[in-house]
Amino acid sequence: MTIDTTPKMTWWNRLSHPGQFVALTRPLVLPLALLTGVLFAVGLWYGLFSSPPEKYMGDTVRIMYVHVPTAWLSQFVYATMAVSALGTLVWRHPMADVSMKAAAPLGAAFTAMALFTGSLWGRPTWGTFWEWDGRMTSTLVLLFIYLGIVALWRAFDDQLRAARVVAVFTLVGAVNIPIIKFSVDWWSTLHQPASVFRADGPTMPGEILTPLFVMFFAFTFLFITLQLAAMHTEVRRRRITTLERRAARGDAR
Amino acid sequence: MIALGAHAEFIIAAYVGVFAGLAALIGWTVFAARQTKRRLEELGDGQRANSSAQ
Amino acid sequence: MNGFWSVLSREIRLSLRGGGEILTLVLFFVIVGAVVPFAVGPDKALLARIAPGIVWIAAFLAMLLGLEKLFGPDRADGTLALYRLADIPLSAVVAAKVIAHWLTAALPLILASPVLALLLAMDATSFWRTVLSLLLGTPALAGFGAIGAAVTVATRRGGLLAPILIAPLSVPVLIFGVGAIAPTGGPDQAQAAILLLAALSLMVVVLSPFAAALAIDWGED
Amino acid sequence: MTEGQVHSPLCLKTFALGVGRGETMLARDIALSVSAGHGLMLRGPNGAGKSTLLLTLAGLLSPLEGSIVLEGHDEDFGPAFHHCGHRNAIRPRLTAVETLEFWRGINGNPALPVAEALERVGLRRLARLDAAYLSAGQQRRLALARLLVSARPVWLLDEPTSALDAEGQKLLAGLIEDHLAAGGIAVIASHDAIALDNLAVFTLETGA
Repeated sequence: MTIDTTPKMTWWNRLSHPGQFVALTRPLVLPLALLTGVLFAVGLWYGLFSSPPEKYMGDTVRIMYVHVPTAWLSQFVYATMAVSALGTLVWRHPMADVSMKAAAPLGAAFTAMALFTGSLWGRPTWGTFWEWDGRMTSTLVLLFIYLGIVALWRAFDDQLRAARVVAVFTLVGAVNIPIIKFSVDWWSTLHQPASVFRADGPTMPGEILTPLFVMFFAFTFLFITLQLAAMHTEVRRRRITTLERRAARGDAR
Repeated sequence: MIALGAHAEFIIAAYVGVFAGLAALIGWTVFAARQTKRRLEELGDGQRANSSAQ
Repeated sequence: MNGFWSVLSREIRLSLRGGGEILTLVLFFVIVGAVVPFAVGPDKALLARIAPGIVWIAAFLAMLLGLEKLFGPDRADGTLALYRLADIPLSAVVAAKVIAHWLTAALPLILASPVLALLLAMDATSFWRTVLSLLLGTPALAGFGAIGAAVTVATRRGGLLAPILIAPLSVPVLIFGVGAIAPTGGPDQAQAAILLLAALSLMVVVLSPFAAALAIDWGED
Repeated sequence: MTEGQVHSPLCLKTFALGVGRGETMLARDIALSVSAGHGLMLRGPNGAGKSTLLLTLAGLLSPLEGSIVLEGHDEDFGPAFHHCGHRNAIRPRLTAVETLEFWRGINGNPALPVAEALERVGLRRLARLDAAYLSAGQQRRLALARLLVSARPVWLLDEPTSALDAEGQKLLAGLIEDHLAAGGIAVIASHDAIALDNLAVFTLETGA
């Protein structure tokens, strides 16, 4: 119940002030956006034109260049949210709230894309759009968790309060995701023995790895750019709420 | 454009779908950013948009 | 400990006097199970095969139905705020409420499960396995339910949100719960499923009161 | 615990306290000092932050700035604050006795036995009745009886007179008087006058 007067590191202090955070990170957005654009251009050129078809899968391997990065992001974004949730709960860092809130819809979008490309990859490879295999099923469950978190954010009027509650739920989800993954794997091997395609088959040749890596970084940098932009928007949105409340209360402090 | 083999439609659909999704995501982010900026200016806080609170 | 028993006995007393709430829940459970044959046809072999899944789905839905009663009325009448001022930790209050929720929302379903077993043409072995898996698995559902109810208690439209939030988390419970009954993977797999289910339940029951108490404390703040 | 047993010299102080909900500060620079045996009356127009201040004192909301100290309170004694808010925390399906016994169980520091507390607030004859059948004023009395069954040095009362009749208001004044005489502290937010002599008054302004 006393004020926290312990001195903190200055960069941490500066980052924890919303306005300072925006001022510090805004110059990063444009270079990041440019870098993302270049990476996407290079990745697409490699992925669609320069790289040869794969030996077994043929041209469908090109779906992998958009599927693997989105699938990676679907987990990376959750990790970002979980770390931010820790930031909210343990250090009460104000920007952690904002980061959590900005990441949730992005994560949901990337997870949906991973499922979409996965099923388009599955049709030529397995002959079906949807297969209840371990990976696809747990990604679907992850999508539901993301959407639940987005819904939970929207259900609160007071966003400060929402942040801590959502943080608790995000961490509960983070603890549960490995369990879900394990249980789903257990379940899918039980019901349909090894008929599915395994990605860890033959080692991939360099001409496939190059576009994969470039696209991987392109998507990751895209996420970082969007995340920063969305965080800035969220900081402004909170500022708007504060101003509107003040205006409603009729004082011009 | 190179020939995409027997499953061209799936590959095209995947790329079109993903990039439409990305475009929507970027568009939404930019739109939200513009909207909040405009609202802040309406509230007479345009210059202080970067340095909120006291 | 004194306070823990006070909360537990109050919760149970309230449910018993709740004007047939428990009966409603049990009826819901039985009716959901009994409606399935109308949808899939009265083929006994098919019904016997999917019976474990039906029983679990019915129990899952029935337990979700009772979630709103967990913290909603306490928040509405101010009891929740006073719990935070009580001489026992909030997590102990939540633990008592989780146990009471299990006793009043899960145990009656398990007691009613013979009716469903009969309707769905289950044989004796799979019936007993069903009872065992429900006994082991429903505590985890109650624990997840407490978390879902706790994170939504401060929202205005929490009613439908809690089930949406905890349904994905409950996937492992359903998988291991049904896996413990269904003969698909052979007896070894069923045995493994029972052990995993028990471990999961134990973990959820131990940890969920803390998570739920944290969510309530900070959501109300 | 008997009436005569007095808490150690107690003093509730706030330093440059700012209270509010979320980010919105309702009142700031609140410097209160209430010592044992004294009551404080909070006044102020609607929306000035009286209820929020009481919730913050109780620890149900965290202060936006400044601090709250309860000097002379032994942590081992248990929680120091009774909060009695707008909502009575009474469940219609439980009887008055059950309600009080429940609070006595979880609030610790048992003081008056349930029967005596009900006698004190004039609900003895309705003790076995479901709370659903109590009138609003009677429910309020039951909520006040909750303060009696567990001993806590500081009472924070938010509009305690609402729904109380003239006799009930007199009863409330008597309860507070006894509590103060036993060395307790009371902070009361009310628009009504409470017939007590030694009440200091603290006024909250809108938008302060």
